[in-house]
Parts: sequence; structure tokens; C-alpha cells
Amino acid sequence: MSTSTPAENDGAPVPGPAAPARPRPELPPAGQTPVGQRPHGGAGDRLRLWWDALARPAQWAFGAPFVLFIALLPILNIPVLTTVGTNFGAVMAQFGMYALIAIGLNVVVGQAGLLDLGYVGFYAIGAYTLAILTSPDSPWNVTQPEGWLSDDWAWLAVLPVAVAITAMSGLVLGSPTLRLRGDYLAIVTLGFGEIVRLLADNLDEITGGGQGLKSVAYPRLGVTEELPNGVFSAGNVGSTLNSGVWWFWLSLVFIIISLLLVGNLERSRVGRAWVAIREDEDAAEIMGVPTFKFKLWAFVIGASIGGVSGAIYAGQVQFVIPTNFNIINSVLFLCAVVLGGQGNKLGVILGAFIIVYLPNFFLGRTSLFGIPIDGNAIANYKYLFFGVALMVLMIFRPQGLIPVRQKLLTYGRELYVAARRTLAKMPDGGPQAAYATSAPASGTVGTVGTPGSSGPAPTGHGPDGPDENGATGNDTTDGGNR
Amino acid sequence: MLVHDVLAADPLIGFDLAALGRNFWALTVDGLTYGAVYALVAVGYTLVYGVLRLINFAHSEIFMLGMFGQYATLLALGFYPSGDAFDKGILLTVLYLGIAMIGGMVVAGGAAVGLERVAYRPLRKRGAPSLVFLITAIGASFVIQEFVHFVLPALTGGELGGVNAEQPIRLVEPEVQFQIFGANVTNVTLIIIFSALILALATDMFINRTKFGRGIRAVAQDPVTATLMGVSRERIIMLTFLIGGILAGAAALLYTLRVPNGIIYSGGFILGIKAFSAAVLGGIGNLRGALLGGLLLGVMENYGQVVFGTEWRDVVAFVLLIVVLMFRPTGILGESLGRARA
Amino acid sequence: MQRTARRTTGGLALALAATLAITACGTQSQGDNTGSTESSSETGTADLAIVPSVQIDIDGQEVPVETSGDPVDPAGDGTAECAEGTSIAMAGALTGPNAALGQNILYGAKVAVDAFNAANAGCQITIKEFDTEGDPQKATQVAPQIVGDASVIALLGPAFSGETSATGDVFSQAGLPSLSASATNPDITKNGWKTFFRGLANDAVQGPAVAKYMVDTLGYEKVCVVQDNSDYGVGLAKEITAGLGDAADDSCSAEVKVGDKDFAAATQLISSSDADAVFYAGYYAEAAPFAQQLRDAGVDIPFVSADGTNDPQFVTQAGAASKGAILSCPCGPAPDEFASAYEALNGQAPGVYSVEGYDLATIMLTGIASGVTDRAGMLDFVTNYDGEGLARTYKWDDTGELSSALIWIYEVK
Amino acid sequence: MSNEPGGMGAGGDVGDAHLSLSADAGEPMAEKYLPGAGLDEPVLVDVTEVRPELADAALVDEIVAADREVLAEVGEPLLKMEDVSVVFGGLTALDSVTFDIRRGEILGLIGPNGAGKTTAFNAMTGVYRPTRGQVRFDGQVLGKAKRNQITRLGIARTFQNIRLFNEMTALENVVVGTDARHRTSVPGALLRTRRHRQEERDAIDRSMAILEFVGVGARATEKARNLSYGEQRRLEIARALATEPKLLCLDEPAAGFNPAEKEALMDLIRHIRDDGYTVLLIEHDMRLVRGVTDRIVVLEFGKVIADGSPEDVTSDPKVIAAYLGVPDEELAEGDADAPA
Repeated sequence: MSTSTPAENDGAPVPGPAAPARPRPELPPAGQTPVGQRPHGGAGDRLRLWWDALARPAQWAFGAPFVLFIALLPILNIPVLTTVGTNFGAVMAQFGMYALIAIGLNVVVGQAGLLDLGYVGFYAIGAYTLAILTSPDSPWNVTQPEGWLSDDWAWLAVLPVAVAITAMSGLVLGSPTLRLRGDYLAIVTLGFGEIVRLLADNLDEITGGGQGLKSVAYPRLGVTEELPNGVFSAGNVGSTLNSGVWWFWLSLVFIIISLLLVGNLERSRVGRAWVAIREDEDAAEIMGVPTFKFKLWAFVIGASIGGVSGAIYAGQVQFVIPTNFNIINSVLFLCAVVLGGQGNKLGVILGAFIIVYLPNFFLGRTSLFGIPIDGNAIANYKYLFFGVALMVLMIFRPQGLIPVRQKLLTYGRELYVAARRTLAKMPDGGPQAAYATSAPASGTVGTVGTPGSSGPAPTGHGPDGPDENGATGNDTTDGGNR
Repeated sequence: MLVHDVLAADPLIGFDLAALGRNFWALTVDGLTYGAVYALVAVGYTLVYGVLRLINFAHSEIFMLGMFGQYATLLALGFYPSGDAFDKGILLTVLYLGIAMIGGMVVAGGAAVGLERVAYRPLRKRGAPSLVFLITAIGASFVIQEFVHFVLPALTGGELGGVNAEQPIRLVEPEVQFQIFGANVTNVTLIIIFSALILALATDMFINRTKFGRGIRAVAQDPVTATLMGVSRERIIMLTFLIGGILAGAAALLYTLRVPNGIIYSGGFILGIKAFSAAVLGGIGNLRGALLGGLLLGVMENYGQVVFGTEWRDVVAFVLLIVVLMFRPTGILGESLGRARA
Repeated sequence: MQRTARRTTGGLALALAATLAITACGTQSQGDNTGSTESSSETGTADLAIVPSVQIDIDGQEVPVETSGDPVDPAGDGTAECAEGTSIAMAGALTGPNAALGQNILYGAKVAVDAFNAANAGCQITIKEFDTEGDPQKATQVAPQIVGDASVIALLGPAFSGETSATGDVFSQAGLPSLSASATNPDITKNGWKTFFRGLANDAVQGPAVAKYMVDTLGYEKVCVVQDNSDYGVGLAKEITAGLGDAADDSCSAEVKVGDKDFAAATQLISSSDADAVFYAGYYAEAAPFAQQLRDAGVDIPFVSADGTNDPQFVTQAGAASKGAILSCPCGPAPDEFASAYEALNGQAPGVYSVEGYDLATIMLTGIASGVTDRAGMLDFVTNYDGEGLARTYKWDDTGELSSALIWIYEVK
Repeated sequence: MSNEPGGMGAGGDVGDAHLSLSADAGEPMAEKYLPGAGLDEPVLVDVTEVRPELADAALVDEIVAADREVLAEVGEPLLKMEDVSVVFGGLTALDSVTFDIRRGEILGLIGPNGAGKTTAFNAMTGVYRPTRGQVRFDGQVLGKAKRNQITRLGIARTFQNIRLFNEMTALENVVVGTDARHRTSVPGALLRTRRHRQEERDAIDRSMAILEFVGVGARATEKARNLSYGEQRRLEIARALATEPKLLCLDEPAAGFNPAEKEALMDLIRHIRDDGYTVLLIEHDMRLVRGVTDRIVVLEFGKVIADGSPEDVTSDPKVIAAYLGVPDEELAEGDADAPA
């Protein structure tokens, strides 16, 4: 029981000098790189500080042209980028849906740290709500012939219902299971995803079971003579502006809305509560964070964003079948979040792009930069490449491509500006020297802490030794030397 | 109005207790047979979780490799795959069964140790958080599946692997031995349940009585202190994966006795998830819990299928898991191998 | 340390041998009667094959097998001229779980195209493959590429009913004739598409025909209908159950999942019911283990299934358990020279829907040979086509259904 | 496995039967794994640039001052331990402990290792529910309140092993403390209601003031894990102050400090007390305790053996015996009432 307490030997009543704390003879946790050797990202830091100091509207100003470029991508038809085997617009539409899911899942996994392996369940509930309410096959169809809802606005009218039902299912799944921690939660959510798929499979009177539900509603916009059902109908295939592109733009709109909303949440008490729960749930609870309530909110918000994406999917394909709401997709969504960088809204969108675009890039492509390749065979190996990519990435770049750079304060910007200014006028000796000399505030010792403690504080809760004030009545091990 | 007549028209979810009553014992015997396979695979999950706090998603693929391992051994022994059962007399059959099981164990055990060295050791060296381990495990599961799906047929000239399941080699033709309460008990059932029991006992003794077993329990409870006490953590982890692999290999042979045409690249995935649910059901990290969880899940699945309808099998399994975890978060027998960690 | 590791695993192996010894003496008591299952390894399933037995019409009555005229030869008279690069497209699942069915259709079509290209030097036709993985969303991504490719003047596919429903509008608005070799969901042709032609009888024909055949000709009173959850299985089971009427014993009817290998409960339900036969609506990957587990459980009532199981793989995987199984199929028996040409080209025996793939490709090729150069031309060629194929006579009514739909009954002997 | 303590009433976490303060968070996240690793130049910000008024220390004190209305006036007992016993299975960790903490004072709670200091601390902060007796705080009995409700009642605490939110910056850590008093939830944040914006502004102002108050203002935009050990200790105190407590409990805040830093910490604790807070200090180091506390309670084997001013407590023979053990000759005469 190697826990050391400062006064190893009980000080005599007459207070002798307290023995300086022997740093715990703990083994350095594997892989802990001492501070010194960490890469000193000069440029990276300055860039990051510059981005943080930007006001949010300014950040969106930088973002807008980039979003416009992404939106026009399917039309620009860039030679190498455009997929050969599959329609580029439709692939980008699928990317839009996966990006929405990644944002929703990021709230649950990236920010609140709740491992959810059954996220495809919410995607399925969103799709099926829309299909059940608008497909002529389903008994509860509310659109024109039987019901009262006119076909043109059916999709838009049912969307909020789909989001509401998915949010409720997030509540139903969350409330009993959120008391569980870590791996237990993962398995229970995996079970939930499977249960939703099997319900869709077995309740065939309502969900059409294995035969699925067809001609699901879609927005009837831009109706012209040669496009009797509007631009969003699957029939609109001819021109470059086919239905895939329109659905891609629609999903972009929803992506921007959800980025704004999640951004608002991130910069508020809710976002801070989530990150606190992710970092250390017990400490968060003691600091007054109602952890259960916010974990439930994370599930509900994640679920509703997944519901929106499900509704868009059902609208685009206009046919819903249970087969592709399976575990493999749940895992792919998780990989998109982890690949992109957990906790980073923009990073997970990049992750979603890689997951959707890469296999389609190879499909049907016979030569790449002149090298003849058999695109279909490579696409065939899709899961093999994903598996290898995951394993390699987790070893060398586990925090994902764009690591999290969270801003949790609504009005924290001036501080970053001030920080940037102090950094700018820092003498070449680097901040450390300047800091040591100037003792800015009164009463602070400010000097480097106790020996051997700079850098990552030996935060005491080392690998596994129970420590002094642990509960479970282990006062007996308090001093460890009784 | 609309909703009412849809639900009343034809009961979406049947509820037929009489059918359960009629077939109770037969379902129990069948349930125990599959439960035994779940149990042996669940032990692999429980050991690895107890020692490393890691859901070894790829363990289901280790089981699948075990199936191919025992199949390759039989091919090597000169068996020609045909739909019919081989009848070479009892002693020879048992000998071949033994050799095939050992072949399965060697392949599965080797694959498990290889998996640990390639996928998990580098992560442990870098002190990765548990989510990273999980993602690697999922990646490894994909890699092994697609290896058997595409690469293995290329390597073995189409002999092994590929899209279709292997043509079965049947060593034992199921013959009804005796009946308990009217349920037929075949020799295949006997072999599976007895072998599983013996293996479970052997593993239990190994964990609780031998030096290595103590090492595993020590590393499970407190890796740092165990290392200080001279227990080599890396070797113990390797041993844990080895035992998990061996049991999965044995389970693979027993499973193919019952389902000879189940040897396909995707044959292990769903079974693995069920086996892990069984391990969690019994109490993750608890050896006896895994065995109890496996048998219980096997039997409950069968009952659920008859009562609610055969399409509800997996739903019954997952609902059972969620209900147990809500009221007993550490599983039926509670965690024991490692610390109590909710 | 090393030695102990070896000794312990050795110990484990010993314990294992003991297990087997114990169970061996368990089986000892009945040692004498295992002798009964003769069959050394060689004879095995070599002699078991799916043999056509009789042809039935829609109300299950046997129809004399009239020797239909000789099937159209894709090679034609070798004088075909066509524009460079004219091609036909094939869309279906070439990867993913149902890859085998998509490949059967593609390889069948390749046999026809090879014969055509060999004979007609002046016109080389290529098959462009579009993989949909059997996933409707992937189909919506692939459809625009097919329609967008001007060189494609006919489409063999989409293979599954799900994909067809998802992309039907696309092809009908583009006027691209699409001949499906395997989509059997009856209400696909109710969407008013002018460009969809079903190359085989749909479930609404096969279902009642087989059901009546079972009840009237084979005289079963109680049949257990077991279905899987694929759109093919669900559709077919509905038709069969309707056709059987009260002969369908719902106490032992069950639904299993694609990918299942363990059918213990379903087998138990059937063995405890007094049904005369089991009808399985689904694909061979599940039918084989199901049949084998039925026989293992001592259930030896006849095993009836349909075109999804009518594949040599069913016999190889189910082995002895497939003996005596009755398999229906809208497809006619594949003549031997087609089977040998198929095996020579693709290295495997023809499977389910291979013959349809060949027949439909032949129709497209004869269309091209007769001077059709664009989609509209091909569309009206196919609409008015009336000719013999290997499987059946191909003549479509205005909704795209085959007019003369006869069902073949096969038996595994 | 040590048995789980019985009455873990507070906090309904079924699975978390004990407040695993010593939560063995498994392998600590290696440096490289923490998202955003790589920014390691200490980025300093002069808080007074952003909020010029914070340069004036008196104003800082005034902002940080406790303004929570308290039922008990100064000197009256704020927290009463009424005959509290806590029993874990066979082990009686606390044996009918009775003492109180008067408002406006710094109370030291000392005792040799294993005397039950930590159990008392957990019982006071509602982490354990006493097996017998009750804890009365500011007139209310701490019944089955959840841990986060107890923080809102007005008890804030630090941890012996620093448990900061490493991925958040120092300022964000303190703002999480202020969130305990906020009521904005998801709807408020989504629509950015007036209350939400108001709370956010107050949070930043108050947090910067508190950071200045404890002397970590310069590192406001620095990630908690990049701060030095001393600074992290101070940040934890700042985070506790941010929840506007009535009673601030410090659990061995000076662990690992050198004498100079201990001196500075004593100034800070006095400074907090003068700012209107009641402070409970658990500490081993007698020199520190004598120097700063107004009153000391000594525990041994779960029983209170002394309660009084630092001078007479440190000269009390029982306390010396508890700490040093009884010299042999007295033991021979058998007169020392060595504890059973």
C-alpha cells in the first residue's frame, strides 16, 4: 500500500517541520511523455489562439465561403474528386446525413463521454416515423388519399413529429440506463439499437416488416412539366441538379442549424456540465452539476438530431427497409466521430466525409492518376480497409484528426484576446521566464510549484492505489502504515 | 379506430404459454446445448474484461477462426467434406474429435494471443483510454472477418473461406440416447454439455488454484501492486487471451457438432455479442457468472421464441440483459475477478 | 515459468481427452446401431442432385411438359452490326451478404454475351456491372450513373424487390428498359412503369400454384410455413399461406432471420405438431441448416421450398438431410450444355436465377442484333418480344408480367 | 474486497455504492491521448487588462465575499454533528461524534492516521448518511439530499487528490463552480434567453475575480492539466468558492507544499475567512493547524478526544498520547487511560 501521506511519521504534538511530501513511488503510467518532450507547436498554438480570439460571427464569416464551396462541389464536377461508380450528388447526400448523425453522436460520445453503440436506433426511428405516417402501405398513413395531410407538405409537417418521437425514445432509453457506467452502457445501447431494428422487422402489419414501406413522402418543390414530382423526387435524375444534390443541400441546411444549436449548448452551462461529466463524473456531481439530468439531455439532443437525419434518409430513398439499420452502421457512425476527433463538431463532420466518400471514391474507377486499378475490387475490401485504418489510427492518432478545441464560455472571448496580446508582446525568453519574474497578483506565490511537480501534476489519483481520503471506511489505510 | 383494428386484427406479438408448457423440457435441453457454447465463449470475454477492463469485440472472430481451425484439421486428417456423417466406429470418432478440438484450440488460442500483441499491446504501451481500446477491438473484428472472407480463399486456393459456408464434415450423427421428461437427449447434446462442463471445471480450477490463476486475479484487482509483487503483467495478459482463445476453439468444435454448416466468415459476430451479453448477465469479470449467464441465456432464448414467436429471439435476449442490468448492475453473481466497478 | 505454462495447457488437454472418453462410453451403449448409417465418405452427396420432376400451372395441376421450341441462340446469325461501345448494364448485389445471388445473374448473362461477341465480330457488347450491395440507398446512388451512361441501352436488374421499388421511377422516367431476373414481389408491377419487365413468375403465381400442388396433388392436410425476414421470404410466405388456406397450420409457423444458424425452437415446434410437411420461404443459406437440424431432431416429414433454395449449394450444405426435398421454381431446368458453358466461363455451377440472367441477356442481344441502337428501340423490341428461352417462353403483358407463367417442381434425388 | 459502507443514501447511484473519491480512474489518460495535447507553452493573460477593476484587491474581496444569507449569526454553530456514528460492517469508523462548527471561524479537524477524519468529513458533506445521529447544517438536517443538492445548500469541498476537469481551462473550471447556482438549462441555452446571457456574464466576472483572489488569475486560459501543482491546489479552492458556499471544507490543502507555500496558503485561508466564509480544515501538519485555526477538534479511533483553542488542545495529554503514544513508565503504572 504505497500511498504516501505527507506526514508519514506522525508529527510530534509540537509541530516538527512537516517532511516534504515524498512524491508517490508510483510507477509512471505507461506512455506518459514528460512535458519537456512534448512538441512545441509554435505556429499551431498561434493559429489556435487566433481562431479562439475570433468572435463567433467572425468565425462564421470565415466558414461561409467554405460551406458554399462544399455546397457547389457536386455541380463543379471536379475531375478526380467526382465519384465514377456512384452518382456524386447522391454520395454527398449520404455524406450530409452521416455528418448530421456524427454531430448528434458527438454530443453523446464526444462531449458527455457516454459510449453509445446503438445510435442507429434513433436514425431508424426517425426514418420509420416518417415512413409509417406517409407511406400508402402503412395502416397509419395520414397523407392525402386516406388522411388529411396534403402530399406537398407531408414531409415538412411530419419532420417535427419524427424529431419529437425520436427525442422521446432517447428519454425512454436514457432514463433507466444512464445510471450505468461505461462498458455496461455500451452494451445496453447496442441492445437498444438491435431491438429497434428487430421491432421494425417483426411488427410487419405496421412497418411492412422485411418488405419495407415504399413511396415515402418528400418535399414536392420545383414541380415542372418534365419533373412532375418536383426536384426532390427520386425520379429527378437527368440533369446535374438531380435529387441527390437537392437532398445534399437540404441536409447542409440542417447541418448548419444543428451546428448553431449545439454551439449554443456548448458555450453554456449545459456544455460545461457535459464536459465535466466526461472528465470526472464524481467531482462534477460534488461541484453541483445534476449529472443525471444533463446525461439525459445529452441523450435526448443526440437522439433528435439522429431523428432528423433518419427523416432525411427516408425522404431521399423514399423506401425504408430494416436491413440497413444494423450494428455495422452503428459502429461506422462511432468510427466517424472517433476518426474525426471526439468532442470537435467540425472534426466529426470530416470523419463522416471519410467514412462515406472513401469507398465510393474507388467504386467503378478503373484508373487513378494513370495507374490502372480495379475500383470495384478495392471497394469490395471496404470493411478490411476500415478495420485496418481504425487499428492504425488508434495507435498513432487516437485523439482523431482534428482534436477537440472546446470553447465553453459565451463571453470568454476577451480573455483569449488578452492572452493573444500578452503572447504577442512576450520577450523572446518565452512566457515561462516572464511569468516567473512578474508576480502579477498579490498574495500569490506564483513560483513554480513544489519540486518535480511542474507539468502534469501528479494528480495523486495514480493508476490504481486507493488514496487517503477514499471512502469505504478505509481510514484504516489512511496512513498506510498502521 | 385505425390503431385499434390494426392491433386487434392479428396479434403482432403472440403470447402462447401452452406451447411453452408442451415443449418445456425439449426446449430446456436444446437451450442448455447452445447455452454451453455461449458460456465457453463468454468466459473468454469475462477473463479479458476482468483483467483489462476491455470489451474484446474481436473475441467473436476468434471463435469463428476456431471453427475454421477445426475444419482445416479435419481436412488435413483426410476427411472429405460431404453432407453425410462419417461412421468410423466410436473410438476413431472420439480420437478425431479430440484432434479436431485441439486443432481448433491451437488456431483460436494463437489468434487470440496474436490479436493481443498486434492490436492491444501497442495501445497499452501508450496508456490509451478505454474507448480507444474498444474502437481497435471493433477494427480488429472487421479485419479478421474480411480476411477470412477474401484473403483466406486466395491463400488456400478456394478451399477455406469465401462467400459461402463450408461444406460440412459430420463426425457424429445425432442419435437419441435417452429421454428425460419426454425430451430426447442425443449423443451430440451429451458431448457438448459434458465437454463444456469439464472445460469449465478445468478453467475454474486453473484460475482459483494454480499459480497462474492467482496471477490473473492479482492483475485483475490491482495491476500496479501485482507488478510490484513480481507478477509479470504482460505474460498474465497473454495467458488470459490464450485461455479465452482455447475455450473459444473448443466451443467452436462443439458448436459445429450441432450446426455443421455454420462455418462462414460472418458466423461468429452475432453469437459473440450474445456471449458477451451472457457474460454481463452473469456478472462481468466473474468466471462462474459467465457460465451461468451463458446457460441462462441459451434457455431463455428458447423459451422466449416459443412464447412470443421465433422472430423475437434476439429481442428476448437483449431485453433480458437490459432488465437484469437495471436491477442488478453488476450482473447476477456480481463482479468478482476485478474490483467492483459499476 | 515457461514449463509450467506448457504443463498447465497440457493438463487442460488431458482433461479434454478425458471428457471425450467419458462421452464415448456414453455413446458406447448404442455402438451397435450406428453401423446402420452406411455411406462411406465417397458416395456422400455426389449422387444427390436437384432433378426436375413435373411442370404445374397456376392452380397446381400438372401440365404435360410440351417440348417448347428450341430456345433462341444468343449468337444469332453472326451478321449483327452495332455502334462501338454499345453496352448493357447489370445492377444487383455483387458484394455484401447476398452477393452470391447477384453473381449468379451476372455470370449467366456473361455466358450469353460471350457467345454473342464470339459470333458477331462486327458488334462487341460489354456488360457494365453496378454493385448495389442489395441496399436500396446504394441503389439510388447507382441508378443515376446507369441512366447517365448513354452507351447503356438496356438494364438487367435491379435484382431485389427492395432496390426495384427504390429506383423504379428513375428507370421508367429515363425510358431505360429494365428486365429483372429475380425481383418477385407482386406489387412492383402495379406502379404503372412501362419499362419494367419481370423475367420470371412472381410470387402471386408461384405461391398459389405450389400451395395447391401441395394440397391437391401431394395431399398434405397440415403444412407448417416457416419464413425468413427478407422481402422475398415475407412475400412468398404470404402467398403460400393464402394459397394453403386452412391447411396452413399456424401453431408451427415460424419466422427466422437471414443469417440465423440455430433453429432449435422452430424445429421443436414442428416436431411437436402433427404437420404433414414443412414449407420454407427463404434462401438456401438458412434452408440448409434448417433442413439438417429438422432431420437431426427426427422430423422426417417432407421439406418443401421455392426458388430461393433451388441452388446446388443447398444440396452440398444440407447433405443427406436434403434427400427427398421438393423445390419449386419458375425457372426451367438448365440444360446441360448451358451448365457446362457456365462452369467453363465462371468456374462454378449455375445457381439460382443464372438461367434467367442468360435468357434476359439473350433477349437484349437479339434486340441489338435486329438493329436496335437506342433505349426506345430496345423498349418496344422487348415489349413485343415473344420467344423461347431456356427457362420459359418470354412474352410480357402491358404491366411487365410474363403472360405464360408455369412453375417447375424439382426434387432432390 | 472491503465491504461497501451501509447507508450510502446520498446520491442514488446504485452502482456507485461508495463515493469513490479515490475513484481509481484506471490508467490516467496519457498525455498524448488528451484531446488538444500539444499546446504546452504557458499562455498567460493579464486579467486586469480585461477587467481593469480587478487590479484593486479590495474590490476583488468584495466580489468574492460570501453574500449567502445564513440563519446563524457569527459565532453561532453553522454545522452541528449530533451524536453521529458511522459503521461499515464491523468497523465503527465514527463513534457518537458531537461537535459543531461556528460561523466565521476556521475549525481544524486533526487526528492521527485512521482516526476517522475523512469519514467525519464525508458524513458532514453528505457523502455518507450516518448510521446513527444526524448532521444539522444551517438549521436543516442533511437527510437524503443528493450530492449536488448538498452543494447548493452551501457546503463546498476540495479533494485531497486534486480532481480538476483537466480538459477545461482554469477559468472554465471555476465557471463550472458558479454553474451550481445557475438555473439555465437546455431550453435557456438554446434560445439564449436573457437569464442565460446574464448568468454567463456574471459567471465570467465572478470567476475572474475569484481567480485573482486565489492568485491564479494569470493562468486563466490555461488548461487545468498544464498548471503547476500549487496552482492546481489553489484552482480547486477557487472552484469550491465559486459555488458560493456557506461552509468551505478543505481536505489537506497543503499536502505536498513546501514551507513557503504553506505560509502563503495560510494567508489565503485567513483571507477567505475574513471575506465572510466559515472554513473547515482537515490537516496533519500541526504547525499549519496551530497557525491558522481558531478552534481544533481532535479525533482518535472515531471518538472526539479534545475540542478547544489550539493552545490548550496541543498541550492536552490525551492528544499527545494519541499522537506520540504513551511513554513506557506511565504505561507501567497503568494510569494512562490508553484507549481500549
